[in-house]
Amino acid sequence: MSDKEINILIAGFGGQGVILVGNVLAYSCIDAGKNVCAMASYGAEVRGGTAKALISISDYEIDSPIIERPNLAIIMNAPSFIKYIDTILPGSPVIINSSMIDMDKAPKSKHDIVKVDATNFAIRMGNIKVANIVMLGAMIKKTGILEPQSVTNGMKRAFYKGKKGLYYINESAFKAGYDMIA
Amino acid sequence: MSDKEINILIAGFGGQGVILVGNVLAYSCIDAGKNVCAMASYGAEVRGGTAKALISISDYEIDSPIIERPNLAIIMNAPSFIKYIDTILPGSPVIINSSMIDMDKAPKSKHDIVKVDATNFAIRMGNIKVANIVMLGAMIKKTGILEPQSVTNGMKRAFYKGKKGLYYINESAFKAGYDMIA
Amino acid sequence: MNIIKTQPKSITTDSTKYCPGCGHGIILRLIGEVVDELGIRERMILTAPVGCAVVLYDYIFCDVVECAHGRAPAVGTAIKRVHPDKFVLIYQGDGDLAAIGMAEIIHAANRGENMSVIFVNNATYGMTGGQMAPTTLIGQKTTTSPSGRTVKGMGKPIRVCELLATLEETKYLERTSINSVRNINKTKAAIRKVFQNQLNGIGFSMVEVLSMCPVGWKVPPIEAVQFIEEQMLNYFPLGVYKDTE
Amino acid sequence: MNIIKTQPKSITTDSTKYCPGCGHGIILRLIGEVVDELGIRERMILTAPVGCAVVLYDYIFCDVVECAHGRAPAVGTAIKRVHPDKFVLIYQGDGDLAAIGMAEIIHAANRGENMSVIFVNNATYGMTGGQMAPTTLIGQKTTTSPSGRTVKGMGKPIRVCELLATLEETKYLERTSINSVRNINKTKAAIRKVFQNQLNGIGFSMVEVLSMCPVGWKVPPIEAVQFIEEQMLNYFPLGVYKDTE
Amino acid sequence: MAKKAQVNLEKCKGCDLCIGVCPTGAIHRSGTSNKKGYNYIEINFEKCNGCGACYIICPDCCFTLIETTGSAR
Amino acid sequence: MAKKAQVNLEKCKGCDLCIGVCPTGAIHRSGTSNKKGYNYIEINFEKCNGCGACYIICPDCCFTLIETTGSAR
Amino acid sequence: MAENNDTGSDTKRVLMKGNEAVGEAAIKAGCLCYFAYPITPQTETPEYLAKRMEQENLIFLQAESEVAAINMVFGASAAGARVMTSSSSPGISLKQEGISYIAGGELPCVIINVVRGGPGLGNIEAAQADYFQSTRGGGHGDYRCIVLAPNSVQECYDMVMNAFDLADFYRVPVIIQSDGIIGQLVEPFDMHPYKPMFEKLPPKTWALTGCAGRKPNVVRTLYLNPANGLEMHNRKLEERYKKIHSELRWSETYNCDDADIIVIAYGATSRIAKSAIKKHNTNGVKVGLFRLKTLWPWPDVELVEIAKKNKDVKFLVIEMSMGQMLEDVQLSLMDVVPKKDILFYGMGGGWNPTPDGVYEKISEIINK
Amino acid sequence: MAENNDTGSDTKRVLMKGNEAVGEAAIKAGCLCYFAYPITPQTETPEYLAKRMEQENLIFLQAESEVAAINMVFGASAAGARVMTSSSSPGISLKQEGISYIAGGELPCVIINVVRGGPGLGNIEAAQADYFQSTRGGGHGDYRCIVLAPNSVQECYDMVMNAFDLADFYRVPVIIQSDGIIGQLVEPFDMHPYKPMFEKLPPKTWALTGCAGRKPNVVRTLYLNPANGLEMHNRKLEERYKKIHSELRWSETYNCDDADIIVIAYGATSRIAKSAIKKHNTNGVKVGLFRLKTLWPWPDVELVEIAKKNKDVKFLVIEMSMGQMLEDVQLSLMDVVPKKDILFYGMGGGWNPTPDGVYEKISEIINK
Ligand SMILES: Cc1ncc(C[n+]2csc(CCOP(=O)(O)OP(=O)(O)O)c2C)c(N)n1
Ligand SMILES: Cc1ncc(C[n+]2csc(CCOP(=O)(O)OP(=O)(O)O)c2C)c(N)n1
Ligand code: SF4
Ligand code: SF4
Ligand code: SF4
Ligand code: SF4
Repeated sequence: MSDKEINILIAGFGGQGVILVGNVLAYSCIDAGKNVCAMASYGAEVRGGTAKALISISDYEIDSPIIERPNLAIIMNAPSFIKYIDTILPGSPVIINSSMIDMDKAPKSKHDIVKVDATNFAIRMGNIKVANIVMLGAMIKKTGILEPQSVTNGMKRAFYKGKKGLYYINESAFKAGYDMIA
Repeated sequence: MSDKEINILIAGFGGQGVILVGNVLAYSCIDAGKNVCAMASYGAEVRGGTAKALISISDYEIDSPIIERPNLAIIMNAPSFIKYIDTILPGSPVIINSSMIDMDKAPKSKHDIVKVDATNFAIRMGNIKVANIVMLGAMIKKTGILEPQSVTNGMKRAFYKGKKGLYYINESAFKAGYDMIA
Repeated sequence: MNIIKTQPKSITTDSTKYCPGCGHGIILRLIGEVVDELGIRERMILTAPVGCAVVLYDYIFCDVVECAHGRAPAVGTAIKRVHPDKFVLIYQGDGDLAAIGMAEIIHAANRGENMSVIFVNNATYGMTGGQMAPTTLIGQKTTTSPSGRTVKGMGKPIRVCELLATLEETKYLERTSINSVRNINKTKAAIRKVFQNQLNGIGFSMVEVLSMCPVGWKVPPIEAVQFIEEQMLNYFPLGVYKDTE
Repeated sequence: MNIIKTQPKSITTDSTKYCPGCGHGIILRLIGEVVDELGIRERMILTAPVGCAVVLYDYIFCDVVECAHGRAPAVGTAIKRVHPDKFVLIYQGDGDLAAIGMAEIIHAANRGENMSVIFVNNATYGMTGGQMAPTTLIGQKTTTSPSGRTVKGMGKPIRVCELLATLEETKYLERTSINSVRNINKTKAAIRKVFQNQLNGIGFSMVEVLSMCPVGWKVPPIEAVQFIEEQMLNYFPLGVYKDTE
Repeated sequence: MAKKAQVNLEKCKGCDLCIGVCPTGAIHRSGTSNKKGYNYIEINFEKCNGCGACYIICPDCCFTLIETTGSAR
Repeated sequence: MAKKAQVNLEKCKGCDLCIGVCPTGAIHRSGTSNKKGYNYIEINFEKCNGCGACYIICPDCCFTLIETTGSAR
Repeated sequence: MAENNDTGSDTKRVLMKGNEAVGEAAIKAGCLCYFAYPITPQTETPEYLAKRMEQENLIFLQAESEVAAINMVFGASAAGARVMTSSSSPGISLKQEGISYIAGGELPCVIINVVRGGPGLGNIEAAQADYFQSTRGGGHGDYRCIVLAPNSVQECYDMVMNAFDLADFYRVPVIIQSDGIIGQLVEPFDMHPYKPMFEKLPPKTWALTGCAGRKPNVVRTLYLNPANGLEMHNRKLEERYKKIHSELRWSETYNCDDADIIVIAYGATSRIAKSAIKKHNTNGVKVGLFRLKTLWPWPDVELVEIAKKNKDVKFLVIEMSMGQMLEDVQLSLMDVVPKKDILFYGMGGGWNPTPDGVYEKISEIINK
Repeated sequence: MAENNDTGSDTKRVLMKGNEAVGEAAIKAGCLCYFAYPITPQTETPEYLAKRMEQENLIFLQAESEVAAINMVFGASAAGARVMTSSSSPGISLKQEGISYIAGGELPCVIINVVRGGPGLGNIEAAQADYFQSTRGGGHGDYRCIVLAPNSVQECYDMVMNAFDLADFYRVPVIIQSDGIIGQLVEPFDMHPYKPMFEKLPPKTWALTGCAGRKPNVVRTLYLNPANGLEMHNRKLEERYKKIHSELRWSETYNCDDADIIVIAYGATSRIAKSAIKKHNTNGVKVGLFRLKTLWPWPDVELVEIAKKNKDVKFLVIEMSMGQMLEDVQLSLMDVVPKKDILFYGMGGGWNPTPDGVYEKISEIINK
């Protein structure tokens, strides 16, 4: 998938770290020397609803920051799945958090669905908040859009901004997610 | 002077009733069926300086409310004389309040100067404030631009707005001014 | 099975867009209860502020006008003068009332407009994501006072009841809180009083409610309740600041 | 022949544009005297308000900025922060400070900006020709309260010292008058105090001066002085409202 | 006739304020999330004494207080 | 050496405030107007005791207080 | 649609300032509330209304600021009342947020701007430099106000009445763009009773009156869902503006037939120009006047018609500004008249052209 | 004059939101004071600066309102400091009086408008409907602000630096017209040290610093004498605006040579358009892009040049508004391109065109 523009949707509810994943990806792209451009659905002036981030990655100049049809997605909860699945290009890989999305009940779709039991795994890791990075690990392995090393480098920069200590548990989460995919 | 537009300047310092004379003239024109348009230099947002009113009277439609060169004037005090005399068309009648303007000291001019000892006369009448109407009386007699009856009718309407009782002393002042001119 | 207490009729049964644990939700229910009890829903005109309560029209079934930020007291003044027989409720947050809208609330209060004001003091700007409000406590960290509010440069939190109490035409001013069941009950009584005053033609009446904004404060709801108890109540004493009846 | 007392050096010897008997002229001289005595003319930055004092730069020989109506406290705040070592004087009328500029003065006061404020309360809008001000007395006739101000609908006159006194960061607040020689002398002392406070880094200090506007009030100057004595002093008691030193 | 509280679990946003005020400890987290993704609460019907504290504090009006004869929920 | 007040009659706007405060009645209207058209005041030099009240109240800073030996104005 | 300035039977010929006539017209037109803050040169309007509204038991309130005043207008209009405010340039700038809200909320109201010199405090003389602000929306977002420009005391009176009707009919704010000359002018005029422009105005079913017997009404400007919310709302407004443009363009011509030069002006300058034009006409020079009565919508169709009729005509735009309406003239005449034939004569900042100045300018053009 | 976006040696490639880059650029450019009031979608700027200015010991103050904020800007600028404020549409409307004062007082400052949907509260999505307000003066009087329109995080950073220089050089307010997309965009960019645009800026001899050793300075906007006061002042400003127009017009072209259709856009829409254009180019269709970097002064000369080169070219103006910049395009192309060849594709109120939408629109034009 790496010769054309990769347009990634990341969605979940507020608190699931959707925007953080976007930032990690963006930093990873800097590390990898790729162009990147990210847009979060920003702090609505009225609360509630789902959170989403859109990231474009390319070897070429990125023009439109507006992504109409993502060709890759990470989806963290059921409402987001219902809301966004139809916007994703058919056939694209969609990594879903199977801890919170019951695919039996979910609407049928023509995508390459990859289930990751991320939230449950994160709870077992001792921090429910790293579910997002578990998902990220799985996505990277599945698609190979970036070298894992670039992503861990990106994570270092992303967590440097906040609390540095958080890096380690997230690194483990990333590896775990990465290893979940065959 | 009655076939073309008459453009009258009335000037003095605040409190000398300059604007009132303008209003009386305007009401008189309604009575006389003439067109009229008056502009006062309005309550400056900063105090001080001279007050002035400009009145156009015509049998035809009055277009520009801006009068560049008055062809008739009533001037109530010395600073106004100095300030405005050069704006008045040469040869025009200029009625001056000789109680407050010493023509010996005043700049020479090419106008038809008519001296009226208005303020002193008004003081003698018991109300310094009617000096303006004394001047008006003199101006009407001098120029004949309006019938005296129209002016007294105009005064009735002008004073009706404020205190009605004031009409009588002003009527006397008007007549006195009228009679001062041969 | 009898229902003893449930959602007041005047308010929506749908979910609000308020965050989990937000005080606006509690106040909304209290308004609903009082409106039901007084039977004024159909006479009521509500001014919604700019702030998290902006979409109050989705939550309360009455005529609502959404006002520019801080201007609800001016908007309400006009509405009340056009319809003196109607019940006008002014609802404002602390950014709305005490920052940008300071002149409007003071002048509406000073004119003694016969209106009821509910002033929700949550010590922050909730809707825009937790910036410093005029009522933010000293030391309180917000996104625009990242090291905590300091007296120097930012001043002390403004005590609105105390400020308005100096104006003679304010008729009833009370500060309450919703950090406990007992305080919520008192808040309801204050809201009732403030509504009743308008109905009785008493004049300008306001209740200031200390309220939780867990998301703006960046703490879990339970800690938000504790923050009111442990921090806010010291600086913002509860009680009736004015009652001229 | 020795000159004992004459025009202060810091102010113009030309005529001002103030009307005959206007209080602004007296206050101008007092400022000039205090500025001369403290020797601060060259350190001083003055904010001129929109109002009759708008052209203060023609009267006082110091750096002056002419501010939008009501915003002098915001303008002054910025100037003082840029130049904390300079002396910043805020000069405002009652329309300027207590109507349109209410939010700005309250917030500057609440932040405790280290500035000196001279608030000229002449109970009317002088410059625009005598409309009702927030400080217009009950019963006082103005061009926009032609039958006299009424409590109902227009509210009571706002007492600014009392209002600002509730804010903790105000350090000195005094109300004086210039209706008599004695009161003028007290006003001068208050101005001095308010200036000195800034120089000492004490913080926000204000003197409210009850002042004549004979033209706005439509009375001769002598009656204007009596109006202060007989009407204004009752409602606006003179004295120090706050002194935290 | 006993007073009891019922909760609308779909409205619950999992803020836990009710847990904090319940005098009998009748409220606890369900451990699962509702459609909106919130970790909603559950009431232990037996423990509930119908005091109404939860109703009063709930910001989302999730509770209904009922009078009941049986023990049916 | 006596203290006396002098007035700048061209600056005087004739507001009469000084007349009101002069303890010795030394000030009166001149009855004529200055260049600006104001009815300015005059001081009776003999009556003046130099107290300075006029200086203090004058809104237009028309007064100068002097110390003089002679009676010259 | 023609403005209604019929002279009825209960008509009196009276003398008033433009600013006062504005006040009287509002009362006659059923204006229930007036909210404003003093500012020269418009203060005669609040002063006049303070007296008259007390007599008539109407709602007069001097607001604490222009910001409060415009938000009171917002409130009163939302409550279903006819409401007016007035101010002058700096005060109108302060009202921009409020005007944007009123336009967004589809609320009718009348706003008077007695324009003075700017920028900043400027001065208090007449100016026309708020043209862009009034016609392009000085506030944020895509919205328009109807802008009427009287040039006499009579029109101050008539147009205010029309303004209330137009506001209610189209549910838009209507601005009366007056200026320091027109507002201060004292002229006799026919004070006739209120004559509505429309047989029937749409009932204000949206007004806030308490929801007894009906569903709650909501007055709002927030449309959270961008695509089918605000976008739709803006398209609806756009449709309305197009409708207004097609129905309401007021202008007046004087001696335009055969004219070699046509002066384009509005308000005070249109009268100053007319004096100069008449003088030229006396000398046999063919000069005409195209006078705008609506500044928005702009009478482009009318102007184009004239431009097409008069071959090789030159246009002279006169403004008390450095050239703002000029752009509307150019936009209107695009493809019809070359840019070089559209000339400009303007004065910046509270100073007015004189009849002689305009006369000279016209002579210059002729002699070139 | 070319904008300075040189990449120096102390340059780091960093990731930031547009709104944050604005803040960092201000600090690098020597901005001493920042005054603002929170509003979405610009709040990241005050939040970023609250932290950074504390670190750098600079002056950060959250004002009580937008009105206070702009008047603080006025004060700080009068005191000689580099100063900035930021807001979004409704807040910018509230600042209009203040902006008019700043322009009238000839004070330099930088104003950021992260435009959102309007009118009224509208919504918080990106929009471009404040174009008229920024370019025509939403405040009263004849004045102009320089308006720069970044379309990337890099440009947010570069243009803010340029803005401070331009403001000081010309003594005018400079507006950065951003929008909800550009402000919220996260992109890597080169964070280079401040590189001044001018070798030397005029010293601020007019600033208020206390008059020790010199005559008092006065910062004012009131000019009472209309004729030789305000009129002269306005003529002086007009001269300056002409000078700016002649020296500063920034634009950029993409594939305009030979193009049959040229899209005209700025900010976020210019990037959206570029995506669509590239797709058309791939299919061999000759479409180009004319991208504005300054909205005022408008690069009319540049556009006319292109229009003259490309025979029979059609122009397509794309805006997140119902058509505001469209007027500047028409004004620029008057006498050069017929009106019918200037087409428009716009979205009102906080909603953006998509690359596919633009692509379609272009196809439509081709197929007609
Ligand atoms: C003129 C204007 N300025 C700023 C904003 C942005 N804004 C929206 S809500 C808000 C403050 C909300 O705080 P508060 O009033 O305390 O209410 P809360 O959200 O905390 O309930 C602000 C500044 C706006 N919409 N309009
Ligand atoms: C925004 C704005 N609104 C209104 C005005 C008009 N105006 C000028 S001075 C003034 C009030 C003056 O009253 P005050 O502040 O009491 O000062 P005074 O003239 O009495 O000394 C007003 C309303 C203005 N210039 N700007
Ligand atoms: S941000 Fe704060 S005030 Fe707003 S809904 Fe959330 S908790 Fe409530
Ligand atoms: S109007 Fe009043 S305040 Fe203004 S100068 Fe005259 S007397 Fe003084
Ligand atoms: S208080 Fe309400 S919303 Fe919060 S956890 Fe309990 S039931 Fe749920
Ligand atoms: S100094 Fe005293 S005594 Fe002399 S004139 Fe003045 S007030 Fe009168």
